[in-house]
Amino acid sequence: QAADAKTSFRIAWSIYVGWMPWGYAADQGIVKKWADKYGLEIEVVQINDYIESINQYTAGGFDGCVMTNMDALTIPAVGGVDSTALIIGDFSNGNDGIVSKTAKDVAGLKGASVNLVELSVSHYLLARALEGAGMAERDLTVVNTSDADLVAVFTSTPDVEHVVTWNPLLAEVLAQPGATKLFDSSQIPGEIIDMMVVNSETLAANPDLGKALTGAWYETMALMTGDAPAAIEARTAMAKASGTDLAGFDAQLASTRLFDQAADAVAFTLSPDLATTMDHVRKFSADHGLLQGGVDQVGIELPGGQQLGDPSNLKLRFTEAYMKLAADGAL
Amino acid sequence: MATARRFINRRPQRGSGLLLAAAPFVALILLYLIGSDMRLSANPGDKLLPAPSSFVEAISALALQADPRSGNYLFWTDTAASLLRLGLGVAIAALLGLVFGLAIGLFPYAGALLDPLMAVLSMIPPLAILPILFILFGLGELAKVVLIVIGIAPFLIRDVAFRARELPEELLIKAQTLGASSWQILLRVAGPMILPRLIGGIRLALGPAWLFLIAGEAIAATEGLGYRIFLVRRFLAMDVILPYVAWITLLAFLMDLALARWSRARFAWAAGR
Amino acid sequence: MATARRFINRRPQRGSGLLLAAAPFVALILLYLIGSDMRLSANPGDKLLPAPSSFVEAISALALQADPRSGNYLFWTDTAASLLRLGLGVAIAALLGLVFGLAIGLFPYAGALLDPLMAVLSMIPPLAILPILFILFGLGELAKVVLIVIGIAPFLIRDVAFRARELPEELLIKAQTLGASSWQILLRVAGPMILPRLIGGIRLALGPAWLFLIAGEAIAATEGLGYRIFLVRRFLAMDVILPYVAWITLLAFLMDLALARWSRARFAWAAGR
Amino acid sequence: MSQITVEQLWKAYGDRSVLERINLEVASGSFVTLVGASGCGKTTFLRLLLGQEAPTRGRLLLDGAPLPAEPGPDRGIVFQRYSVYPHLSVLENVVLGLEFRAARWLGRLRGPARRQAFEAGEAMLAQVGLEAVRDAAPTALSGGMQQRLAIAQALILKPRILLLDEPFGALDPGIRADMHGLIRKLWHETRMTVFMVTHDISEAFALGSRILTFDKVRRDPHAPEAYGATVTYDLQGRHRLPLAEEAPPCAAA
Amino acid sequence: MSQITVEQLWKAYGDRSVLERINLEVASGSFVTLVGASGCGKTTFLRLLLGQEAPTRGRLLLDGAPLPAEPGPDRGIVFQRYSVYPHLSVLENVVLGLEFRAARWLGRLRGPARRQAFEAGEAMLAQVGLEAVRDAAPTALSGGMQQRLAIAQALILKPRILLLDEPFGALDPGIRADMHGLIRKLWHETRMTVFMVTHDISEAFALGSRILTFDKVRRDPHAPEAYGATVTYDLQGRHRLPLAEEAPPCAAA
Ligand SMILES: Nc1ncnc2c1ncn2[C@@H]1O[C@H](COP(=O)(O)OP(=O)(O)OP(=O)(O)O)[C@@H](O)[C@H]1O
Ligand SMILES: Nc1ncnc2c1ncn2[C@@H]1O[C@H](COP(=O)(O)OP(=O)(O)OP(=O)(O)O)[C@@H](O)[C@H]1O
Ligand SMILES: [Mg+2]
Ligand SMILES: [Mg+2]
Repeated sequence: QAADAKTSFRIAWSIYVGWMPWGYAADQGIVKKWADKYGLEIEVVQINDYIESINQYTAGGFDGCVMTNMDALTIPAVGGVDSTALIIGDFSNGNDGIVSKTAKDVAGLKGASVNLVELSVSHYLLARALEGAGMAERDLTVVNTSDADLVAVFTSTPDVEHVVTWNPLLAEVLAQPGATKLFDSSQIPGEIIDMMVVNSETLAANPDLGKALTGAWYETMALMTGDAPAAIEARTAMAKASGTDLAGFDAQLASTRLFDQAADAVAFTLSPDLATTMDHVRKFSADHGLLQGGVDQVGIELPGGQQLGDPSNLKLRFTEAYMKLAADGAL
Repeated sequence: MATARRFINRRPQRGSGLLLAAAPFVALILLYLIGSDMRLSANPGDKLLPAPSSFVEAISALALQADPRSGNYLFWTDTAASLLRLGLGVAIAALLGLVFGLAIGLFPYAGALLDPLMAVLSMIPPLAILPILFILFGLGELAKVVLIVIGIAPFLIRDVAFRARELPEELLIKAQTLGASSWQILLRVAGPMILPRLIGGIRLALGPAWLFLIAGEAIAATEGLGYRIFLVRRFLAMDVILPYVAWITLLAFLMDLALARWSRARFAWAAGR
Repeated sequence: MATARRFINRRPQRGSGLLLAAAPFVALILLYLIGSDMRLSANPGDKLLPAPSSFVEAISALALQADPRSGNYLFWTDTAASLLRLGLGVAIAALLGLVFGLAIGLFPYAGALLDPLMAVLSMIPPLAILPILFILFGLGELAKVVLIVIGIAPFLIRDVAFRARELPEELLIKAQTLGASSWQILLRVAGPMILPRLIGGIRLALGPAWLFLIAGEAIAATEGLGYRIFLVRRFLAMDVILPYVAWITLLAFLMDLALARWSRARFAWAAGR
Repeated sequence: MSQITVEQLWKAYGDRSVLERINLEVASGSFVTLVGASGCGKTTFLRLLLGQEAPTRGRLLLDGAPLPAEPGPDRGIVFQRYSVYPHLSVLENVVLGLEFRAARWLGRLRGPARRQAFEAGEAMLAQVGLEAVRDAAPTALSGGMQQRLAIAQALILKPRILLLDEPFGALDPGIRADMHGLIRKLWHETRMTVFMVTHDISEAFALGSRILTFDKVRRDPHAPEAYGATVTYDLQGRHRLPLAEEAPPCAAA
Repeated sequence: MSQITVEQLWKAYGDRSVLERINLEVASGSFVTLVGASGCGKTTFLRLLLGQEAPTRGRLLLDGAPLPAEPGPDRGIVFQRYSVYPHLSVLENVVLGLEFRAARWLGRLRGPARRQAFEAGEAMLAQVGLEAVRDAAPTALSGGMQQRLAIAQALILKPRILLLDEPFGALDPGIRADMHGLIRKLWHETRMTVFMVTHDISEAFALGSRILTFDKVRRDPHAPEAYGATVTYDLQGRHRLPLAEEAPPCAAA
């Protein structure tokens, strides 16, 4: 395999509350420390545009990339790149939400236009919210809107009344007088998962890459949580880098279930709920043409050998192995 | 005798000229096919350089089958939506170009008032002020049309103004000796004489117009060629993106050709210029 | 006597001309101040039209205080990064324009080979192929420079080719009677004579070049004027966006002016054309 | 009816004097030809008569009243080139002046007024021998035909003064002779005052009832631009002098 | 040394015959002037001599061998306009031919070779009276000076044949006389063969040792383009005929 005997790797990340630790870990030399420990070189690259970072990963430009569980399925896995969710960093617990200027509940969206990034987790969140309210997507109009402009259009354009978005944009949107949150991801806990995904072949050939990344991640987790001055300083730096302040960042963290303990992440990965979630996700993807071969087009492997979809086309794998090493202090 | 002639004096024959013209295209296609084959044999799921058959499939799915969600034939609704926006934007910009350009170029007072403003406006990158546009014009069709107008109108205005100043002074003087008022000169002399140049300006502006259309559609839309490209970019669907790019290129090419033809037929007198 | 003259014949005096030129700018500033005041008095937290003092604060924070994270003065590192990319992209495109444009315009064989290709390439909207570019050229500096090159080189090539064909045939014939080879004609006659036109073409291409720079930086960068605008756009930080837009406009304006001046000084012989 | 008086006329562009101390009385109905070396200010003099430029000093009077300060239908003009509108047909070119006069807002006539104007235009075209090409585009005409059209266009409003700036300079010798016949015929018929600039001395003498030569009389070798030209010879027509040899050129060759 | 033979020369563009059945022997060192109405093919004839166009039928021989099929340093040319390079100084314009000859790759000389070439250039400039403006830009020169420069530029390579296409057509009468003196002097000195097109009959007779008039002898009223022009008169110099009156113009006015 081409992935053999590599010692230098490139990892991409983009700005989001659950991924800011990667930037901090790179800036502080934590990644370098762990890479050195395993005799590797790891370059951590920040990319403005989230989708572009995943596309680059899918095209082979990076060995690993941060993304959500849904995007991991619909972009690299569908694109034939066998990917492994190395670290489950967090799940959105209110970080994604539906906000409206006029409607009071999800049912009030009937017939309206909703602005969101189409085919993203926002779209998924809306679909799940509608399902809960006994509606379907055809009951309203989805307007694809770039995430960079959602805040601007919601706060300033009268014809944009309802948006679905994520933090920190969600906080900006909610700060608008008269804005109501109709639904958020805390009502579907554990379904929008943020993770570090690496190429399965690369990982198989270089397990040390997984160890180094996992080690760096949990060291950063330990550093940034709590009220110690070092933790405050770390979170302040992350806040600044994502364009907000400590209070804003902490507010975002509050609506994120960050697995700062590796053991919690292992438990989450092993729970049977993960299979249910992925089933929801793949059904949504198939409904929206992202899995053109049907729900079963891509095989998903879960810990403990459970599989969803086509077993001969396993492209997305969840594993607790590396997080477990961290939990056991074996790195 | 012809063998030793300078390269600058050597012209290809008709047939070999056509062959030469086709060569780079054939080379590009071959290059693509080889690249695609290489990537696909390494990873059959690869989406970056799909096989030609995938293009056919993807486009026939969009063009010949109704979308189950909306019941539309997406390829055609995308095309219609984009062409409408483009047409409106270009038409409005052309009108502004004609009116303001003529005024600035012909009337020294109008020039003194608006020339520096236009010079500055034409330097503002429209993409940087997108948020302001949305705020002023909303997120609907209007904003997309306005983006095109803002993107190309300053150029057209300045181009027309420049050309109006280039009109042979003799013809303007002569009109005055024929008793024409400023308004009549505008209407019957400068206006008609500038039209072929306006068409030329529009042809130059079509490229940027497409650019702004795509940028506008990338930001907020429910249909359109640019919308589709940026939407399917989410899952790297090059089997849709590449045919769409080819289609846009073809449309742009046909528009350019049509304008050139029409201008030559309608303004035959301006041909030699 | 001057009272009844046609509008077309009336010219503002020097002083009133300056006043006229300033008027639209003053009007725009006033309009902004009023709008800003109205919105701020309704909602003091409004970010859309910040008070002028906010601009000063935001920009002095970026320009005069080092960023604690990187130790850089962001405003200046942004400017330097963008100018470097722009300069590289434009320089490469200009070189391509000169080399390929001259070849196409001067040598019938080169024209037959490349002219149709360029016509088609120039019609492809570069924004539509952004995803392809990033994948081909990565997300580093290269991709951003390439985007600028791809965006403006076809225009420059075609412009130079067109102008090369417009060179007075007599001068090319005369060079041949002076014993010049094709290569010598290129080097000493056509090349130097096309340079001022190339500068003119670059001036026209600067607008699109800024556009592509900003589009490229919006997607993948860690610094740059376009990057900053798109980063803070998420938070509607107009107090940063508007001064950045003004700064970009000023830079573009100065570049245009510098090129015009330089061209006039260096190529005085081409002034009358 | 159209007597021109020039009093102490002086024209300078900035520091550069072009014309100085010109005094003239031109009787109504004269055919004045203007000759002189290149750069001597002949065109400038015509522009002053036209009202396109204002004198720096001195006055220009038409029948005792100051000349209007901008071009108008009382003074027609024909230039060496660019005298006809390429976007209009031959007939439309001729009719243009009538349309400007009658249709203040649209500049375009309709109905019977239009028919009448176009009939007048055809009559005018017949006079200059262009009736056969009335629907052609001017760009399809030869140089001589274009100049005939330009003259017809200028004459349709019956201007009191006709200004011609080297009108035949770009034409072939043979065609030029035809044009001489035509312009003389029209001048005889209309009795307007004609000013015509030419480089061709024999043309000046063949046509002019009065010939004016322009030249500098004062020269400062250290400041060649300090002084302007003035009228050096004022001759009656049909009277020949080898002027070209006598008058040195104004501009350095 | 540079004898030109024209045998049954025939030139057509598509269906349009421009020149037909031209047969000529021109002795080395002749000064041939070509006259004829506009559109009669004079320029076309020069282009054939230059090698810029190929004959449709017939042959052109230089000292018995076929003329090279493209322009080269054996045949110099001066056009009515656009004959000098605006981006080079006056001296650089003259030296250009020497640089092309000696510096195959750079087209630019260095060191002593350069000094030598520039000295030759200055000598050439002195011959045409331009030594005072050697460092000026050609755009700053008057029309007459530009034509002198163009001639100097063409002569520096000592071409065996010099072709002139209405070289003085755009000049003032006074300056034109100067140029006649100059060209006659240079012709006397170099003894090259000169072909000069002119519209001015007196110029043709004043300068030419041989005068050729071009005109159509065959005309088909239904297909005016069917026949081309040929040499209708072949006269020795210093012999005058009122040619302009006799030969009707080829192109309709
Ligand atoms: N607008 C102007 N500003 C400055 N100088 C001018 C202007 N118009 C003309 N001149 C100068 O005035 C002088 C006379 O010019 P004019 O065109 O009247 O000469 P002319 O006798 O018509 O020459 P020609 O025979 O070449 O047409 C010239 O030296 C010219 O450079
Ligand atoms: N490349 C060409 N293709 C077609 N027709 C041409 C071409 N070159 C010249 N002609 C035609 O050949 C005829 C002769 O042209 P040419 O320029 O030789 O005339 P000329 O005698 O030099 O006229 P002038 O005195 O106006 O310069 C003209 O009718 C012209 O239209
Ligand atoms: Mg003049
Ligand atoms: Mg000719």
